[in-house]
Amino acid sequence: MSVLVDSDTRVVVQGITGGEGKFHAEQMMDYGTNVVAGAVPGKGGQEVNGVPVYDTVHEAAREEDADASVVFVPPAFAGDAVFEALDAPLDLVVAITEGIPTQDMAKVNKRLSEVDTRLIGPNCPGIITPGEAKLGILPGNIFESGDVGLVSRSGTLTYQVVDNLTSRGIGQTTAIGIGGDPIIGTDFIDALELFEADPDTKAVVMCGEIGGEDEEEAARYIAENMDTPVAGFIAGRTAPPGKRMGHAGAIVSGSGTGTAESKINALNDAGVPVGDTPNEVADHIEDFL
Amino acid sequence: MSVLVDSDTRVVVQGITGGEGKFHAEQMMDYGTNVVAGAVPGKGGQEVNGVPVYDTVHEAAREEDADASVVFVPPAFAGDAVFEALDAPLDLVVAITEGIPTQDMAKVNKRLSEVDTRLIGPNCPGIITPGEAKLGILPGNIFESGDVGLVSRSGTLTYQVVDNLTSRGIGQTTAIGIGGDPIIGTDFIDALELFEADPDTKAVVMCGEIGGEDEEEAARYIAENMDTPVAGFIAGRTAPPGKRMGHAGAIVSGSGTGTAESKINALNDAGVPVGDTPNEVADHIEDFL
Amino acid sequence: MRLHEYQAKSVFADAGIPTPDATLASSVEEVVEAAEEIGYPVAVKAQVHVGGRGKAGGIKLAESRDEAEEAAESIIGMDLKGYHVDRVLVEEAVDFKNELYVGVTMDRGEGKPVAMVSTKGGVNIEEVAEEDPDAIAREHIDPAFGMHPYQARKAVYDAGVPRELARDVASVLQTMYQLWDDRDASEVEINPLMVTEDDEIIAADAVMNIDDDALFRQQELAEMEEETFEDDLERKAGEYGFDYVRLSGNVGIIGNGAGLVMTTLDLVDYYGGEPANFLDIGGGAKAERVANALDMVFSDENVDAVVFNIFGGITRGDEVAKGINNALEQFDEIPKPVVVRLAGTNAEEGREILNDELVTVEETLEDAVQRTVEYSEEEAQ
Amino acid sequence: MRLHEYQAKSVFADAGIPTPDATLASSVEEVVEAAEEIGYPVAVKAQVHVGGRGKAGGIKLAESRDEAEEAAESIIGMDLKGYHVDRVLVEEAVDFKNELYVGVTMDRGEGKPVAMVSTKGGVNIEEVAEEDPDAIAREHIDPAFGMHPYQARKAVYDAGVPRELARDVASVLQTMYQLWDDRDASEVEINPLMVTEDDEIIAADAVMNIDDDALFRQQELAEMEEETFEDDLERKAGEYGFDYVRLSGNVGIIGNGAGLVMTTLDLVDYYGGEPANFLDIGGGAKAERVANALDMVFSDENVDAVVFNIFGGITRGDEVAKGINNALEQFDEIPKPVVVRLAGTNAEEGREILNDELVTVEETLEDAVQRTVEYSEEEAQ
Repeated sequence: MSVLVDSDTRVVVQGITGGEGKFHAEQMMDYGTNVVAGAVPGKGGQEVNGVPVYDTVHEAAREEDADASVVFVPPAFAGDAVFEALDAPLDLVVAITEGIPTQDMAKVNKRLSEVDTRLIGPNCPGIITPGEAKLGILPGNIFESGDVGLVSRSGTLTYQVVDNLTSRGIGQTTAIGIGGDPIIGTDFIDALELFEADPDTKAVVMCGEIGGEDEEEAARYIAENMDTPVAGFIAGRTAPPGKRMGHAGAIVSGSGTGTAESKINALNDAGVPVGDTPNEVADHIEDFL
Repeated sequence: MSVLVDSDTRVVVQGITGGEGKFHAEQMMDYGTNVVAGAVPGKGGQEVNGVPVYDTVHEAAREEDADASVVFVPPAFAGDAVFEALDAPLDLVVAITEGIPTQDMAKVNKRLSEVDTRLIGPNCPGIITPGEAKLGILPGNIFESGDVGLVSRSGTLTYQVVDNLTSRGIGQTTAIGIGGDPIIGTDFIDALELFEADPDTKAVVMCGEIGGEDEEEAARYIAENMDTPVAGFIAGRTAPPGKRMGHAGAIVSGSGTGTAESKINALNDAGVPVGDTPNEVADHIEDFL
Repeated sequence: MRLHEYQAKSVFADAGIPTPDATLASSVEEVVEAAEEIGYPVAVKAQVHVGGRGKAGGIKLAESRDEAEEAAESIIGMDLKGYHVDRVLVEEAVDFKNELYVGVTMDRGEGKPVAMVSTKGGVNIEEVAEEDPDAIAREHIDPAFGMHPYQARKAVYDAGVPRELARDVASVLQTMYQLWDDRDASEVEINPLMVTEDDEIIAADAVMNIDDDALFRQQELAEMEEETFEDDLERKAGEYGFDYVRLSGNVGIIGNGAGLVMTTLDLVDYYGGEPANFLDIGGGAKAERVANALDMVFSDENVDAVVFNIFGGITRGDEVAKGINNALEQFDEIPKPVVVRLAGTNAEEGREILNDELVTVEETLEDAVQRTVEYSEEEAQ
Repeated sequence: MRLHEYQAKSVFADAGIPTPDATLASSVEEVVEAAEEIGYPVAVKAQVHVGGRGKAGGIKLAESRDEAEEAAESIIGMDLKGYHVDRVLVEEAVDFKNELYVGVTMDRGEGKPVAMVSTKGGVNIEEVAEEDPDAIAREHIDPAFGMHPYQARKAVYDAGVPRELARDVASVLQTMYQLWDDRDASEVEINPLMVTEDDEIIAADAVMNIDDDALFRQQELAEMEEETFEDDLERKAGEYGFDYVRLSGNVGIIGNGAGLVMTTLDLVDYYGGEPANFLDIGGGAKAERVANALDMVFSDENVDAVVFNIFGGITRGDEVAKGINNALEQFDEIPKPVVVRLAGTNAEEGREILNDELVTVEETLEDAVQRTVEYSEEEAQ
């Protein structure tokens, strides 16, 4: 089993006629994802990889009975694209785009509180249920179907950890890249809640990083609500305060909030072992299974 | 019994230091309304009629445990005053102010969908539960406690109808002036729902007027949901299309929507007798009781 | 407040919406001069607040200097549905292959603005709405967020606007919403939005109505208001601060509160009379307002009798009675019979004060209206 | 992007927020001239992006021409926490009885902006937040509606701002939110907002940070960016379009993806090395980007060894390998040892291509980092 996506998920690719959109639509389809439509204003009536393109997400959703979308739209227009998907409405929107202005995301965040749609991202690699479907840019070949749920703020770090798992024969139920921006849709707690409710997920990896207090809050959530064991990893132990480490959200503020130390302590206090290396995370998961 | 307000309702008067606010605060208190505070920015610490004034509604609500407010704030600032009361949050806000820009009210309307607070008005005479409390500018002396609920888009027309009732010895549970603007908080259906749920309300008077389609929708609601008998009155039978008859909301559009005829027909179809004169409305109510 | 076509077009043009070349003119000479400058064909369009100007002869096409002169002569100075035409807009006549409709208005039922697009432009959109509602794409706007760009696109695609025009029409719609929002409009509309052979779009007409209640913060637009075009009595009402609507009958009606005044009108009709006006003096009226109200209805030549119906809430009956006495005592002879009905706060005191040599006093609304209708019938004879 | 104080003040002043008389100066003569013009006392303030300028000697008060000269001489050209001071703001020194704090920033946890007011201005607000959190009034803003006027008032009253100042401070806060919103700011702050003896308020300092991701639509502000003030290597990273942070160690680090690069840094530290930098080449990197990245770390004199850690998702291992080979083949001698670790998409193909005369190839992240740390220790000796 899995959370959020599987081979039945009917996916619209927003921005399917762009370079990235086209490439990844093909990759997703190759992986088995049920891509049913593209949506690009002004390109309605075209086809990309045999998939029909519509001018609006509403039309794509209506005509193709889609329930999810993946957003590959340039940052200046991506906030609007997410609004369009939320209002279509779809059940799930995965925003890959990096560099959406924060104030655009604050407005999206407000709308999210008004609708039932779930947003993953932005600035994220997407979500994958190995062997069923991937919505995003994750390299399908490193994943394997199995018992471990994974949630991460980072893209390639996720691949690293997954590689450490898969190479030991530990597969995944679903892996969710929640993204590295300060304001995101699905957060750790949302993802952990899904995994806790999924009977097939026997253990969870949570990859955090410096910045914000989401990991601390997740730790509290785990302590209070989770039976499924969780192992953690926190990137950015050596990051100096005030410097943004790539991700817009990965910054230790001047006042000292958002440090790796605070997050690791919180997780440890919640009974979550935190690996010093990605490989150690796999050790902990192996112990759980 | 009554709906929405009674002698326990703890009322803040917004704009209590202005001419109208001060006058009506006194009138309300004379009637027995439990006015516990005033709120006027910059006037905190003063007293009006022995009532303490606070700079913000939040403070007034917190310090005096208020649950309702009446807004006597000039139209340019009244939208903001309503937002303040909604966010305090209070349970009930009664906006008397006439002439609030429609776009301000559209924004208020949006916020109303997000909160549990009930707004009555704007551009309304307020609400009264005879013998208990009045929030607004209605002349208390014409009302009498009794069995009839009343809801009306108009002020003085309400008094006319009440006078016709009271002079026959027919008293009222609660009378609600919902206001004459195109965008209002509590509408006919909201008020009818309250009266239907109130065991002491044995009959209801609904005074509508030209403009919009609220009366038609109310008629459908009555037909489908109400056991309590309703008698109606519709003002503006002789109004020509395209002319605003005083109230911002009282206008028959060029396309012919909002006519008195359409409303009267809808009410008749729903089994609601509509009086040709206010006195005939009282006749119908007398028949019900 | 309704802007004239030429005013609305200038607001739209300043916001970047394409509009035809045009010049405002108020004499035949000016029209010809403008037409020569713009080049033929031109349209000569009466600038009055009247719907259906074209059918009523207020819009004429001119292919030549002679025709321009002719058009100007027939339109300037004409009476268009009761409005005197002082000025015309002389405008480049645009060759078009298609006419669209775009507009933004307030949807009362939803309590939010709605943007509308249709490929059936150039005709009365309300007729389209009735006969073929699906021909109009509607998009409701959340007023807190404003119009998302995708909503403009969606409305345009839903309406079936050809794909090659979609971007431009969506951009016009977005601009119109922005104007609607920034300028406190109650309605903005371009009908028709013409599509030329070259797939250019251009606003051939323009409607912009501003929320009167918001004029205090729309100074620039408020200054565009042109009193000269209004009915004299309605202008006077504006000066006095009354809600006033002129009607065609002979029974003058004064009251406090819109609903009660409307009801009084309805009762006049019910008892066989014909209302001459709607006049709401509002709440808490003092003596001066009462006198002004009487002045208003007395100034209306059509009025044969007046009913003065006050239900006191904030308004005190004795104050009103004093005001009526004072106002009427200044006349050697009361110009038209006045029937007064006072109820509510201090009504009895008021009735006692009223000088019944000057006015007829009645206790109930029904009696007051009936008596006034009788007077009006007597006077009319 | 962070605006300099003088830039932020000019933006604030244009929006109507009172700021002191001030002139930008870049020489001692200009400082003296400005000071004479403004009148003593003046403050001479270094214009560099450094917190705690005052304590570090970057702000000096001058009561006379001599003192102004002295201040200018000591500040202009000084090194302030690593930044060279080219310019100073010469500013009227305001007499004050009180210092307030006002600011707007993004509350990540809530995902919405928060306005803050405190009567404890003039000190580091983060210290106030820790020691006396109740001294800061916070008001969250719904970004769809923007700041309601009542929210500005509420924040001001909640903070305990004296009633006679409340209206002015609320107005400044409202303006600051508007700027925050209109200009895509991530932070706006006035600390201190001085209160004079006459109860006038004036912005004695000004902070305005703009969201880099929104600079594309903030052209006017983007043009204020002054490259000259930045670290040379960080400027180069900007030109190359890398996410780059310079650190104090000697192990150069290149990787793809922020989380993975951070993890590589952490592992360098874990194995006893010291990271020299954070360098994320991003997704889908092609040969040129790889060469640019190597150029970056080779240009850093502190770097003794380099680890190149790529986990291919979009990025293909063979592309990266080719890029590394090409870049290194141009050197007669490789300037510093490079350890490469490739994983993910086409990693095996990549490893096969890599020229192991130029680089050391490792299969696992742990091995690659350990090897690099060893090299760095050897080289450092």
